[in-house]
Amino acid sequence: MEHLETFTEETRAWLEENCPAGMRRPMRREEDAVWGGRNYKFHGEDQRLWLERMAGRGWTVPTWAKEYGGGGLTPEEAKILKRELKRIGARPALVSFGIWMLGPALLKYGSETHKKEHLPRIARGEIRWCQGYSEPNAGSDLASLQTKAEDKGDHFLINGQKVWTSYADKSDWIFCLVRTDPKAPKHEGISFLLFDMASKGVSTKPIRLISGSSPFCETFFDDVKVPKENLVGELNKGWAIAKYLLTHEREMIGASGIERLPGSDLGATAAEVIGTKSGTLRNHLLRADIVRHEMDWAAFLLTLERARDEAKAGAGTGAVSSMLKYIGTELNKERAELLMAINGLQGLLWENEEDPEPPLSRQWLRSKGNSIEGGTSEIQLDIIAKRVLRLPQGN
Amino acid sequence: MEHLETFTEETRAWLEENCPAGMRRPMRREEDAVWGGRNYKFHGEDQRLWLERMAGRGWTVPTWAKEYGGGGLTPEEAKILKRELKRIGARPALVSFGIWMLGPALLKYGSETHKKEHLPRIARGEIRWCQGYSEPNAGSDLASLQTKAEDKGDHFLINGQKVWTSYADKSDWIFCLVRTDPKAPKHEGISFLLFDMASKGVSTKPIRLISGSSPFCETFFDDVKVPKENLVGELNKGWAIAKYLLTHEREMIGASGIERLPGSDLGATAAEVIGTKSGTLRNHLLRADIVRHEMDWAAFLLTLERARDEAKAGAGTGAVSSMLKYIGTELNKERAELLMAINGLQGLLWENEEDPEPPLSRQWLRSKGNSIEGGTSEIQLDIIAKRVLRLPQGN
Amino acid sequence: MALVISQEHDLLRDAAKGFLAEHAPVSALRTLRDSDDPFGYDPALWQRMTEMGWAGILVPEKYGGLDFGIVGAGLLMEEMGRTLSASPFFSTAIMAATLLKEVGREAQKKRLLPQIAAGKAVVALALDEGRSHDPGGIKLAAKPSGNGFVLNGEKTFVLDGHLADQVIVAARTGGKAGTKSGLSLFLIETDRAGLEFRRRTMVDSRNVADITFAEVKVDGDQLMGKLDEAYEPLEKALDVGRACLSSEMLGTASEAFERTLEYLRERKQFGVPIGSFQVLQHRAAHLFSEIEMLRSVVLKTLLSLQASDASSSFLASLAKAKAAQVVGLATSEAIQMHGGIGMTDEFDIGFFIKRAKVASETYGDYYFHADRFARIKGY
Amino acid sequence: MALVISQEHDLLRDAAKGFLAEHAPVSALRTLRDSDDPFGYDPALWQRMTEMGWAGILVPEKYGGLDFGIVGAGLLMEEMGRTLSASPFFSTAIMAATLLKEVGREAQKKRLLPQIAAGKAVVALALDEGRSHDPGGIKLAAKPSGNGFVLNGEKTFVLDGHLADQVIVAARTGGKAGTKSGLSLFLIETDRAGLEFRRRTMVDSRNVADITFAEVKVDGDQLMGKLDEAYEPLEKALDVGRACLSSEMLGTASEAFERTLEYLRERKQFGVPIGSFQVLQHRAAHLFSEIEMLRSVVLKTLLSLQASDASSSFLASLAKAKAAQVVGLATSEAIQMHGGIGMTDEFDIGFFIKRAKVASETYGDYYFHADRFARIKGY
Repeated sequence: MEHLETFTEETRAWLEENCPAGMRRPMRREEDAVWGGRNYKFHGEDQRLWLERMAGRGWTVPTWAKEYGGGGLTPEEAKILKRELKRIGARPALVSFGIWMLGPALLKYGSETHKKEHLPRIARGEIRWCQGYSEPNAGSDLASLQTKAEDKGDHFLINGQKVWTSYADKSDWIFCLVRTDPKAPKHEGISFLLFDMASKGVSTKPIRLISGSSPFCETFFDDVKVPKENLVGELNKGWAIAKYLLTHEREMIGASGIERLPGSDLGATAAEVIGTKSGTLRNHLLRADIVRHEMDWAAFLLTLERARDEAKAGAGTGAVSSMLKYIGTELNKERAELLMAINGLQGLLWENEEDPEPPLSRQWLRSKGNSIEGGTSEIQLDIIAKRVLRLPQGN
Repeated sequence: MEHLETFTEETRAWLEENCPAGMRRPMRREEDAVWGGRNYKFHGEDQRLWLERMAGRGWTVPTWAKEYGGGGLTPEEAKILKRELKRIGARPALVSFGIWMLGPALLKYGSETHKKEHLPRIARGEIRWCQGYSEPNAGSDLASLQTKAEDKGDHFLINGQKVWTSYADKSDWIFCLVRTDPKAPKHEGISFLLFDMASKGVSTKPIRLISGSSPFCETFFDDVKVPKENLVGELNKGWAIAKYLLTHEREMIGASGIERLPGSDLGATAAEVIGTKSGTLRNHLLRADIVRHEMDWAAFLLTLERARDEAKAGAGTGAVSSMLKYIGTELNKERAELLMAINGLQGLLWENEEDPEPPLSRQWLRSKGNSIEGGTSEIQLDIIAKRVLRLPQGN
Repeated sequence: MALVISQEHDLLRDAAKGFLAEHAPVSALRTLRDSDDPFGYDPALWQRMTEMGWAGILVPEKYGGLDFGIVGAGLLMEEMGRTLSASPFFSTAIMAATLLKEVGREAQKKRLLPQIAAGKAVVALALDEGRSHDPGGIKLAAKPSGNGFVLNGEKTFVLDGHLADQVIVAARTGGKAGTKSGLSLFLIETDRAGLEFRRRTMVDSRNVADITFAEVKVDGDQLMGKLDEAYEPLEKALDVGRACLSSEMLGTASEAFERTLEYLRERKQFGVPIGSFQVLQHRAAHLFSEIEMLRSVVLKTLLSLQASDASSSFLASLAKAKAAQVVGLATSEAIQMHGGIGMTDEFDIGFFIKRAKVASETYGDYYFHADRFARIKGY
Repeated sequence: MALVISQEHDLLRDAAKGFLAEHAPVSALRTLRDSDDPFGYDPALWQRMTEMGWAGILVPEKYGGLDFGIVGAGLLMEEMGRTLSASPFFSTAIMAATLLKEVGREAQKKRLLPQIAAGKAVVALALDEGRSHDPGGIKLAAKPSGNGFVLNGEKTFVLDGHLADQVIVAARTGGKAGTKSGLSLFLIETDRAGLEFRRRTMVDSRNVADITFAEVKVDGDQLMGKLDEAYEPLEKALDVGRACLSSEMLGTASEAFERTLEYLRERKQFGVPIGSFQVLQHRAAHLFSEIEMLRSVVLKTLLSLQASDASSSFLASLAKAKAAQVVGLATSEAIQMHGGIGMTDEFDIGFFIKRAKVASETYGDYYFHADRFARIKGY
C-alpha cells in the first residue's frame, strides 16, 4: 500500500506541474478533442504540450507495456492515475480508435511485429486509425460483407466499399474486415487486414448526418494493394477478432453515453432552467419523467460499476456488454428527449451564436443514432435472448 | 322524423311504467346480472318482471326480427331505445352469450329451422349458452383443436375436452367447434355444432382464477351423441363461423372493458381519495401517470366512436376489431394498476366486509386476463401487422 | 356529429394531396433549406396555394375568403404535414385570420382579411417571451400614452416573424405577469419605429424571429378587441391553432409511418424482408393503433371547434398532447427502423423528425397540454 | 466497496436456498392459505429458521444474535422472495430488531433482543394510519399522564399485528400531523388494556391488523429513544426495511422471470417453442436487463446501509421505487407469457404477482419513493 501512496503523490505532483491550465477545462467543442495523426493540427499549444508530456510517460495508454509505448502501470496504478486526472478535471491527452479498439485487438491477436510497429505510434498519436466494418446493404447483418481481398502472391488486392467509417477522411490507417474466401460460409471467409489510407485506390466521401455533422464516411477501395504481412491473425479467421472488437465497442458505447450529453444531473439542470417551488420542480409532469429517467440512469451507472467489479473478480461475460449497450444507448436517447423538453423552443435552434456548444437540437438528433451504431438495440436484444437467456432459435 | 319522435315518446312512457325501480340502480355485484336459463334463480322479483316485460316486447334483442323473438326495430329505433334505457339508468334485462355471440352467428349462418328453434328461446332467456372453443395445449393456436366428432350415420359422436368455457357449469347448451376431418389441413376439418349440456357424457369442472372467482370451466365430452341436424353451416366449414364470432368477440371485449372497472373518471376518483391542492392532485407523480392514461382512454373512446360511425357509413373492417381489442384491454389493465396505486394498501385487501363490491385486488387480478382471453394482445398485433399493414410473413 | 370525414372534405383533401405532391413535396423543403432562402418559404408556391383558395380558407366570404371552416383547414394542415410544405399558411391563414375574425375591429378586418385571403399579407402572432409556451406569463408592457400606447419588451420565436407585414402583439395592459387578466392585443405594422427583428434558424428550417419592442408607439385603434380582456379570445384562437398543428402532426406521423412500412416490406437483411421480423411487426402494429387513436382525437377536435362546442378546449389539449406523443414515436421509430440510412441527411426521414419536434413544441408541448387537460378535468 | 457478493454471503445464500426449497417452497404458502391458518405463518417453520440463526441475524452477539449485518439479511429476503416464504422474519428480525438496536433502552434490549433472536417473540411496528405510507402524517396521540402516557388513535395494516407479542408504536407527542418533529416510539405489550386488534386478509395471504388504541396507558420507560425525536431513527430503520423489501422483490422478480423462461423454452404453439418468437425474446431480454439493473441497485443499497453511508436514504428510495417497477413488470409479463394457465389459481405464478404488489406498497410505493428520490436530489 505504501507504494501506491507514493505513486499517488508523485502522480499528483507531476500532473500539477505538467497539465497545462487550458487542458483542465471541460471539453465543449468538437475541436477540444485531440485525435492526433499525420495531418493533425493542434488547436493551441496546450494540446500539443499535453499530448507530448503524457505520451512521453506512456500515459496515453497507461496499462500497455512500455515496449509498446505504454506506461506499464498496474491496474491499481492506472486507477489512481485516472482518479487524479479526474480530480483536476484534465482533458484526455489523446482520443483515438487506435487506443480504444485496434490496440486491444492487436494485444490479443497481433504478432510481435504488428505490436512493435503499430502500438507505439498509436500511443504517441502519430497515426490515426479508422475502422472498416459496415457495408452498404449489410446493416445489422455485418457478416454478409462483400469487400473482397484476392490473394495475389505477395499482396492482397482489395475491391469494395465500406460505409459508416468514422472519420475515414481524417484517418491515416484502417483496420478492415474483408472477404478472403467467397465460397466459405459467411462467418468463415473473413479476414482482418491493416492498411494505409494513403494507398493508391482508396477514396472517401463524408456522409452528412441529420444533425448536420459528418463524422462518418463512405470509403471506396479500387484495386488497393495490401502487403500480406498486414494480415492480423489467421487467414479467414477474422470474424473472431471482429466479434471481440464488437463486444469491446458495445461496452464503450454503453459507457461513453454517460458523458455524451450535457447536464450530468437532469434534475439539477431542470431546476436551473425551469425553477423550483417548495423544493420541487415547477413543471410537475416533466418532473415525473425526469425522476423516472434519473432513477434508471442511476441504476445503469451502478450496473456499469457492478459489471466492472465482477469482471475484476473474474466473472463478467461478453453478453453483459449487449445489455450495457442496449440500456446505455436507449437511456441516452431518452435523456436527449428530456433535455429538449427542459429547454423548450430554445433547444430547437439550429444555430445559436450565443452558445459555444453545439445546439441541443443537433445533440438530440445525433443521439438517435446511438441505438443503431455498433449494433442496433434489436441486435443486442437478440444476443441477450440467445446467448444469455438461451431461448430457442426461431426458424 | 315524426315517426321517431312518436317512438321516443312511447318508449319513454313504456319504460317509465314498466322498468322496476330496483332495475334502475347501477350493477355492483355479480348477481345483479340476469343470465337466464333453465335453472336460473332470479335475485328478486324485479329481475323476473323486468326480463318478462322486455322479452315480451322483443326488446332483449331489439333489432332481431319478431318471428325470432326480437323487437323488429330499425337501427334508428334501437338507438333511441338504447338511449332511453341509459337515460333512466336501466340495467340490462338479460345478459347472454346467446344474444352477443350465437345469435349473430345463427342469423348469418344458421338454417331457418335453427333460427326458429333457438333464437326465440335466447331472446326470452330460457336457454343459457356457452362457447366451446379453446382446448388445453391449443392456447393462441385455436385452430389446432382436437375434440373430435365422428360421423355415426344419424349422429356425431363427440370425444375430447374444452377449456376456458365461460360458465359451462351453469349453461344449458353449448356452441362448439369440433374436428370432423382429422386428415384435412387444420383450418379445413372443423365444424360448428350445437348441443345440449344435459346430454349423456358431458361433464364440467370450474377453474378457479387467481382472482378467486371461477367464471370458466374445463368441459369434458365422453361419447356424447349429437344429432346431425345440430350442425350449423356446412360440414368442415366451421372455421369461417368461428372467425366471424372471434371478430365479434374482440369488438365486445375491447368495448366492454370500458365499464368493467369502477371509477369512470380516474382523475375524479383520485381527487376524491387522495385530495387536491390548488386544483391539482396532491400526489403529483401519480397524477402524471393518471393524466397520460386518461388521455389515452379518451382517445380510445373516440376511436370506438369513430369505428362505429365509420361502420355505419359503410367503411369498417374486421381488423379494426383487433386494434380495439388490443388497446381496450391493455388500457383496462393499466387502469386497474392506477386504481390500485390510488387506493394503496386498502386496495390490497382480499376480503372487505365494509364494501359490497368485490375488493379492488380481485378486479385488478382479473384484469390481467383481459389481454389473454379472446385472443392475446400478441395475436391481435400479429393480425394487425399481417391483415392491415400487409407486412410480409415470417418463415 | 358523426366522427367521419364528409364527402366535401374528402374532395378538398384529394385536391390538396395532388397539389402538394406536384408543387411542394419534401424535396422542395430541402431545396429551400440548402439555398439559404431569406424567406424560408417559396412566395410563388404561396401564390399558387392562394389561388387554390387556401389563404382565405377561414376568411368569411364577405371579406373575400372561402369560409370553409376549421375542419377543412385542419385537413389541409394534415396534408402539409405529409409533405412538410413550408408556407405562411399556419401563421397567417389560420392564426391571424382567426384572431382578426374573433376580435378585430371592423376597420382592421376590412383592411387586412381581404389581403390575407389574396395572399398579399403575412401576419404573425407575437405571443411568447421565453423558451416555453406560456400565454399567462406575458410581460411585454403596453402603457397608455396620448390616444394610444407605448410598447416595451421582447417576444421570442415568433412564427414567420422576420418576414411578416403585420404582427398581432399580445401585451400586458394590466394585472401581473402570470395572471390571465390584463392582456390586450395590438395590430402593428412591422416597419414601425422601435421594432427590431432577429431571424433565428430553427431545426425544421422554418422561420421564426425574436422581436424587440423599444418605445414602440401605437394608436388607440390598433387595439384588437377589448382592453385587458384578450386572454379568452386568445386561448380560443390558440385552440384552433393547436388543433390544426395536431392535424399537421397527424399527417407527419402517418407519412413517416407509411414510408417506414414501405421500407420494412422492401429492405432485406439476413435474407428476408425486415418487415417479417415479429418485433418490428408488433411495434408497427402498436404505432398504427396509436396513429388511429390520434386520428380520432384530431377529427373530433376539429369538428368540435367548428361547432363551437364547450368541450373544445379540453379536446384541443388532448389532441396536442397526444399528437406530440404519437408523432414523436412515429418519427423516432422511423429512424430506428430505417437504421443507418435514416440518420443520413441525404435521406428524407430526418426532415420529419425535425418538423415533428418543432410542431410538438409550438403553442404548448406534451407537458403543457397534459397539465391543462387534467386541470380542466379538476385534478 | 466493490459491488460484488462476498464469499461469506454466497455461502449464506446457498444455505438459505437449500433450506427454503426443502421447508418453505411456494406450495407451503398455498397450504397455509387454504387451511385458513390463524397465524398466517407456520410456527414450526419459524422455529427452524431461528435454529439457522435467521431470527437473530441483526441482533448483536451480546444479546444472543449473529450480528451478520444488513447485506446478509437482504440476501435472506431475496431467497424468501423466491419461495414466497411467510414468517415474522421481516417484521421482527429486521424492523423490530433494527429499531430496538437503534433507539431501545438498555432494559428493553436486554429483555427483548434475546427473545427475538430465539424466535420467542413476534414484535410488530405500528406505523401508518391510512391507506398509504406516510410516516410524517402520524396522528395517534400520546399525552403525558402521571409518570407515563395515554395513547388514543388508530393504526392500519400493521404487519404481523394480530399475532404480535409486542408492538412498537409511532405516536405523536408534539407538533402537528404532517410535520416530522414531535414523533415518539413506544414499546407496548399487546395484551395491555384498551388495545383492540382486527385481522385483515390481504391479497398475499400474509398477516396484517388494524389496531385501535382507546385510552391505552403506558409507563414512561416504555418510551424508546428520545421524546419527540423519533422521526430520524424511524426513517433509518425504514430504509433498512425498504432495502430488505427491495431485495425480496428482486428475488420474486428473478424467480418469476426464471419460471417464465422455462415455460418459454418448453411450451409449444404453432409447432414451435413460444420462446422462439422474437417478440417474446425481446421482451424477455428487456426484462432481464431491468432485473440486472435492480440487482445492482439492491446490492449497492445493502452495502451502503451496512457501511452507514450518508447516501443510504437516497439509495433506499431508488431501490424501492425501481423494485416496484421491475417486480411489477416481471410478474405481469409472467402471467401474460404463461397465457391462460397463468390466470389459474392452480398454477403458482399468481402467488408471485400478489406478494409483489403488497411488497411494492409496503413502506412506500413507487410514487412515494420517486418523489423522495427527487426531493433528496433537490428538484
